[in-house]
Amino acid sequence: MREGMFRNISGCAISGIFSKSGKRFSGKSIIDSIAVMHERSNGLGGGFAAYGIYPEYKDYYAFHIFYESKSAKKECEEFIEEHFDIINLSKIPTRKVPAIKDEPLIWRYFVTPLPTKLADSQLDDKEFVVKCVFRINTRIDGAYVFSSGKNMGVFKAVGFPEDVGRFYRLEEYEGYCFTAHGRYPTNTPGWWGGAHPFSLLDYTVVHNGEISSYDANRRTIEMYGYKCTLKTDTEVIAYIFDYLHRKIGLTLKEICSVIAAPFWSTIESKPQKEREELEYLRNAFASLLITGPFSIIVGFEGGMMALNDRLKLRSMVCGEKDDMFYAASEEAAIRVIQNDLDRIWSPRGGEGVIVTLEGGKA
Amino acid sequence: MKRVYVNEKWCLGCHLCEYYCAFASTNEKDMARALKDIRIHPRIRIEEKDGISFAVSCRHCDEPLCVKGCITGALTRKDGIITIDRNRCIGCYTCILSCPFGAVSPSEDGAIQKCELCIKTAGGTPKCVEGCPNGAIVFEERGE
Amino acid sequence: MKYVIIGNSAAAVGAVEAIRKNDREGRIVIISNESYHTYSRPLISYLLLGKTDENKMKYRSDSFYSENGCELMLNKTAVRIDPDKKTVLLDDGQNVSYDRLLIATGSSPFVPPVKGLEKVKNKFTFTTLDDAKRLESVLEENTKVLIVGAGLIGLKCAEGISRKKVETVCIDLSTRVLSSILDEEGSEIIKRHLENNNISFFLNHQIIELSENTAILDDNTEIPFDVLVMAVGVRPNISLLKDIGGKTNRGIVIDERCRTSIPDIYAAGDCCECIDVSSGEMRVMALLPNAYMQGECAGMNMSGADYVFDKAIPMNAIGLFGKHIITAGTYAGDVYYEADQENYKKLFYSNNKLNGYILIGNIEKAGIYTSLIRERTPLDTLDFDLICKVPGLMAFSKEERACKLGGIA
Amino acid sequence: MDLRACELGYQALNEKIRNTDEDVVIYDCYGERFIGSGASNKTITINGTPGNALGAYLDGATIVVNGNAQDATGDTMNDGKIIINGNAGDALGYAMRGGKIFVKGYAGYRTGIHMKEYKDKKPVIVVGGSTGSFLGEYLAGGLIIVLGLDTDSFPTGYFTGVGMHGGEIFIRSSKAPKNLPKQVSASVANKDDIKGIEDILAEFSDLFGVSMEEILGKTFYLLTPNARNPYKQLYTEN
Amino acid sequence: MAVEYIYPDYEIVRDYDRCIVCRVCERQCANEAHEYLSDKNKMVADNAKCVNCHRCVSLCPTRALKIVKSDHTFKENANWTGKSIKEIYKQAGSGGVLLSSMGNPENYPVYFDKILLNASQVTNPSIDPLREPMETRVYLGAKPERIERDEKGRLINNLKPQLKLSMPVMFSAMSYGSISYNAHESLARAATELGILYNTGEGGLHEDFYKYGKNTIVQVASGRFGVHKKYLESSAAIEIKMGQGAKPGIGGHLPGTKVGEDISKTRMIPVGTDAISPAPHHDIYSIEDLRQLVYSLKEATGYTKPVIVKIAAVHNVALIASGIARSGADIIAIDGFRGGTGAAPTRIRDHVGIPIELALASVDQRLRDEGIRNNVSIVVAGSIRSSADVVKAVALGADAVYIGTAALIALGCHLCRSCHTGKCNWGIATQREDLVKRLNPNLGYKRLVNLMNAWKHEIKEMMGGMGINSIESLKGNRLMLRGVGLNEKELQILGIKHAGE
Repeated sequence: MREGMFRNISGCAISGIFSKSGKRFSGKSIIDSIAVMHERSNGLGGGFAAYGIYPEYKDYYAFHIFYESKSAKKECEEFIEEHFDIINLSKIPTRKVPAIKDEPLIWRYFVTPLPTKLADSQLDDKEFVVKCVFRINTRIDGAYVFSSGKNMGVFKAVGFPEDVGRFYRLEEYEGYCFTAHGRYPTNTPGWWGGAHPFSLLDYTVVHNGEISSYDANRRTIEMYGYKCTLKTDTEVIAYIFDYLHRKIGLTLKEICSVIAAPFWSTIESKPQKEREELEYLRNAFASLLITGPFSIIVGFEGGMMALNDRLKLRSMVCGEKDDMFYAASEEAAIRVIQNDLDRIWSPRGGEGVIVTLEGGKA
Repeated sequence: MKRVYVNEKWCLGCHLCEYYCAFASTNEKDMARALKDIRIHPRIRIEEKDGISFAVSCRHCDEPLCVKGCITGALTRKDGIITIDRNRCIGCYTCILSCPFGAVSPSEDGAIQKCELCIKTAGGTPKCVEGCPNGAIVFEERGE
Repeated sequence: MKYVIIGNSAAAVGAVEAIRKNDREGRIVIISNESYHTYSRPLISYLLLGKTDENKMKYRSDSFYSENGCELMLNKTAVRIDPDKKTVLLDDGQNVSYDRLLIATGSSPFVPPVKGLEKVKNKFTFTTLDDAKRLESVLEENTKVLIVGAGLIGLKCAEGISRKKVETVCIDLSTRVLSSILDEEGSEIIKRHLENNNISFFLNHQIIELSENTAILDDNTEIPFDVLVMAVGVRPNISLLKDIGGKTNRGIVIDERCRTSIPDIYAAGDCCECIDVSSGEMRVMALLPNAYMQGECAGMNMSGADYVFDKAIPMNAIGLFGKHIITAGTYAGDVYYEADQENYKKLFYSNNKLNGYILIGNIEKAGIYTSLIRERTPLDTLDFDLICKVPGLMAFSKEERACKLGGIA
Repeated sequence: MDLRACELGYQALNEKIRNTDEDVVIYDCYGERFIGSGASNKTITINGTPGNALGAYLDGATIVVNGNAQDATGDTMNDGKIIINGNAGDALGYAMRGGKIFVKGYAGYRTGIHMKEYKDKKPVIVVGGSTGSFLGEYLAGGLIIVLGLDTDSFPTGYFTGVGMHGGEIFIRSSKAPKNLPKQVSASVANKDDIKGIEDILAEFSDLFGVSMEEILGKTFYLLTPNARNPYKQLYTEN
Repeated sequence: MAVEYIYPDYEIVRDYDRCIVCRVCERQCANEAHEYLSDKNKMVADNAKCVNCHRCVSLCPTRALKIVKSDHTFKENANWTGKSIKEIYKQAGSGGVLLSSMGNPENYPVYFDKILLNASQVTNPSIDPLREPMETRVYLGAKPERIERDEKGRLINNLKPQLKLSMPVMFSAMSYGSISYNAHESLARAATELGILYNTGEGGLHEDFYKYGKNTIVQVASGRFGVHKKYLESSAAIEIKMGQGAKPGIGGHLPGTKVGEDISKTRMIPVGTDAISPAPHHDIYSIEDLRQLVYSLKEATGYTKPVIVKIAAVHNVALIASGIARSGADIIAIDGFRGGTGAAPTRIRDHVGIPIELALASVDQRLRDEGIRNNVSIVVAGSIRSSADVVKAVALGADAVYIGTAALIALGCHLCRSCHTGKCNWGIATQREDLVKRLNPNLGYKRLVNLMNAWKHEIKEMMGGMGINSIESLKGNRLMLRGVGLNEKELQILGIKHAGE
């Protein structure tokens, strides 16, 4: 059995670093940070999301794809060529690390939709990309797109996260935001695609915890064209973000009020305007409420958000130093890269901490 | 002061209150044993006619004519409850003459009997109230 | 405040209990010409019958006087009131001062002057405990007892002494027994019942002469006897008030607040007369319930409250050899009648009001009739046909029942 | 207030009608539904073809249609008047409880189905022309008059009065009704019967300019149910 | 006298050692099964009159009575059961359509009983419902497909009218007429106290109950009884009844004998006339006609109330539901074939329709497949017997459930299935004044409130066990369900895995 054939549940460690000024820094810090939380992983998955790492290709979608076989690669590339203009393609550089085994073929493509195909589809380009990613992931056996945003990339594998970081030579990348995940799946043989972050377009989610509302959320989000191929909580959360943010147009703060909606009793204690808004959001998107323990760090173009479930059943610490923002499962994971913090705090359950590039979007 | 109140709207005329009342004044634990082959003399009595029924028992009046008229001092009112000292009652029936509700009746042994809110037996909620299947008899505090 | 009560029976007790509702501090002095703790006079026949004893006859508990802070002066007779000085002179020369005075002197047996009465050794009246004790002491099996008077006192006496297996003869000037409370048919039922219980009657007769052991009637019948009981009737003890010019009639005249015509002097009980609401006439109603309620009314007003008792009616509950009679009110107006072997019922009504009733045998729920009289309930507000047949709350309107049973005002 | 139906669409149109106390005249009506739904105290005049469920739950208002009405006119109407200077579609006056409906021409299937009366409320439908089948189906009360002014044959379709257990149906025809259900009996209306509906007929006559002589120029058959509880014998307790 | 073919089903067993001849049984039996023999000072019973409603048993103060099934039997025959034989006798004797009450008693699979619930262990904490917040509030109604913002960018409330429930349970449609005034009052008061809703059924609304309007669903059925503007306005929602689980495809019939003064008023028909609800709405012969009725009701009430469309669970229920979801209805109520509190022809009751679990699963999935699940809320009914059934129904995809029979049982119904006789000894399914008063709504509503509070607590405990603290997260969460003893096809329709998977 493989990831996606059954529902996978796991415990985890997460970490994220964000430079509000947009100053780019090396991926080494995030490896150091996640490595501190070694105990929270079991070597069955680790991964990173890095934003701002492809400035020279920032207008192109960067597809990171695992192939299990050459034939899969061939079939997939045919599909990509049919729908996209490929500006650049290459193997993703890795280095041999003894702990990382059985690696698939890992390729990277910088693409832009073929104008004719895009026009025919009557979709906007993002939706077009999403549709194509789902096509590949559901229809082409042995091919799996695990990153599809612009000027960002996901790097993940089966292994401890620090090994995964070294494997992908992450210290050689520079970006304004990194997130990381160390995985502790309870019962899976582990599959590369199953590691976090989970992403769609530029939305990435690293997630610690297990959600009880999984099937309620899954069956709802699938109604809107998402295919939950991996049967992981994280995948569902990523799709919910994409749906509510990109498709419905809710702000991130509003999204927090949907997925980690306050309790009705809390809502009723708010001033009228706020109460009405919260009531509306909770009622209108009732089936996207996420319950059960979770802490997540969501990365997206120009921003990052850290969020706990509404009961705060998982740990989460945030820190700030000058223009830098940090979030992690444990304080130590922040201290190890920046001991001298201006501020450190634990956000309340259900209150998303959102940081964005100064003057940037999101 | 908790009292027994009766609402004829809910009285079914089932007469269970009478049986529970009669049972309460016996020392038996089992009603079948207590009341088998016995003609009961309950202190609460159903009046019924043409589909209307209701139970009548002592109202424990604030100005009790039965107590005031009692020639022996056997009837007394204490803490709002009118009780009968059967030892002193000689069965003259002046109380029956006096009670405007017809809630006092002769007993088998010649003394009179009346509802004493079960304070001499089980105490607590009177048994007629507990035995009423439809909430037609209640034991509660009401504004005077 | 100092309260003085002359008398120690139901009216006195009613007054004490009422005074203490309003005044826990004031002195209460009770003057009694008997030597007993307050006791219930009607019980003397039951004492003879063995249904009660001297201890159980106490009208109130032993602690009654101490609990209510009463100073009890036994074996003292009040002989004169000085309404100006507000004092009461006792037979021992003592003067007792009062702020408020209650006359509750009750009544005394009336003994008519009969030729030869002085020759009779064993002669008794029957209203006090001492009367009963003395009478009992002379009775033996087969003692011949002649009771003069077939009213309540005489007949209760006859019942009381029956335990001693005496031979009882009862004579009365009237043609009927219990003539003051029963009609002809009712009297006849009771007379037959008493005769079945070995009481002989000479009605419509009077004694013209007595010797020590024989009475000669107006038709010259000679009736031998061992013991003579004079139970012709009672007279209200009104002299204390009458002597000082207070308004009296057959009894002391009181208003609905039990005031006499003299300030600060109240009267209650058998010594009084007041309005009978069933007839609207002034009347002496020597009945224990009335005595208590008048005493209570007097006590309330003496201790500062404004309290009215205007619901006095004649009424009687009496049992004779297992047969019960309950009567009330005035026997005037139209009649509802019902009778069978055991039971007899008559209701008297006029002008939309129930005036009176007689029940013999089945007396259940009689109080419902009594209340119709007392409250002067308009009969068209209830199902009169039904209530005649079956006394009950069923005859009242639903609303009326709701307030009676549901405590809904 | 004048309204152009086709410009507004039915929701906006009906909202305007709901929110005014004035009488309303509607022009260019092309199938806008629910006109006058639940309305009381106003007159709504419609020029064109109103859509289905015209005057549903009508509660006292008057609706005049200059043209034909479609289906389900006067559904569950409680009070008021609907005057149709043309034809009406199917299920006219379904479950109607009060008020009057006058149709100058033809009325469709199931006219007056399940009409019922209650206390002072007695619904009336007068159809000038003929009707489709199932006239007065389940009729539980009220009055239906079919004048058949447009035909010499019997002016209703098949299955007239099936399930009828109350009310009256008058059918003006020179031919006697046939194949009525068991529980419905038909008789030639006598003078008193006609007198009872004279006012209604006069109102029809005034509204549509048909003379009383013409209306009364043919026999009326009166259909009534002979039992109010026709199905009592149908069941066996189990 | 004709031959009596049928031996009574039940026997009244009296323990004469315990019978004190209080005659309560005699006074309380509307079927007059008990009789007092004054010459013998003894109670006797006529078994043939007993419907096994337990009124006498429940009120007997000395527990001297019990009702047992008669062991009198026909020759054993697995094919021709006693029941079949007796029914033939009845019909041969009367020529009548067999009429029964109270839901399908036959032995069809109850899928709720073959579905098990999940609980969290270690990886995901179960939640303690006693101390931690646990939310059961539900809003019923269509959810918006998109958001709207005002010129300042603030969200505009573009929700259609919603029903707010404190828990996902409502009292289902039972008309005044089929049940008593006191039963209705009990339901209305309980719904009000609980913050849920009750449903008038097609019996109109008694003016005494207008005050409970915020918690009232009024029904519009084919007979349109009692439907008028004030009725529609005195409600929180309007339900169009297309069908009901007890008798799919069959109309209703309240015999004239039950149409007394009060019922006549609420149904708005003369006293004593039959109230016949035809099987179909005669203005609805297709889905677009339904849309017409939905919108005519919305028009009549100014778009202020959600419209519910209630259908019986039948073979192509998913397709029908999809149509309803596109008809403008805000809520779909689906009534399974085990449901029903009223009278229904026996054959229809026992043989028409499908189980609600399968209907729900397929409707929910179908609406999701079509992407229109959020256009409507789904309420299911048809023998919801416990809080576990509620939780399973919600996990299968229901927004809420309707309970009818369970509510009546709470009020004292003993499921004797004799409602159609009008002699309900418990004062529920009767209009006889002396029987109606046996249900004191002051007690009745409290029993309903108790039942619902108990269920609510159990629902919270089950949710807590699953690590879910809000009912939204349970809805459609089929991973919380596992089947036992179900075949592949059943699992597939239910959309659940087998236990152990």
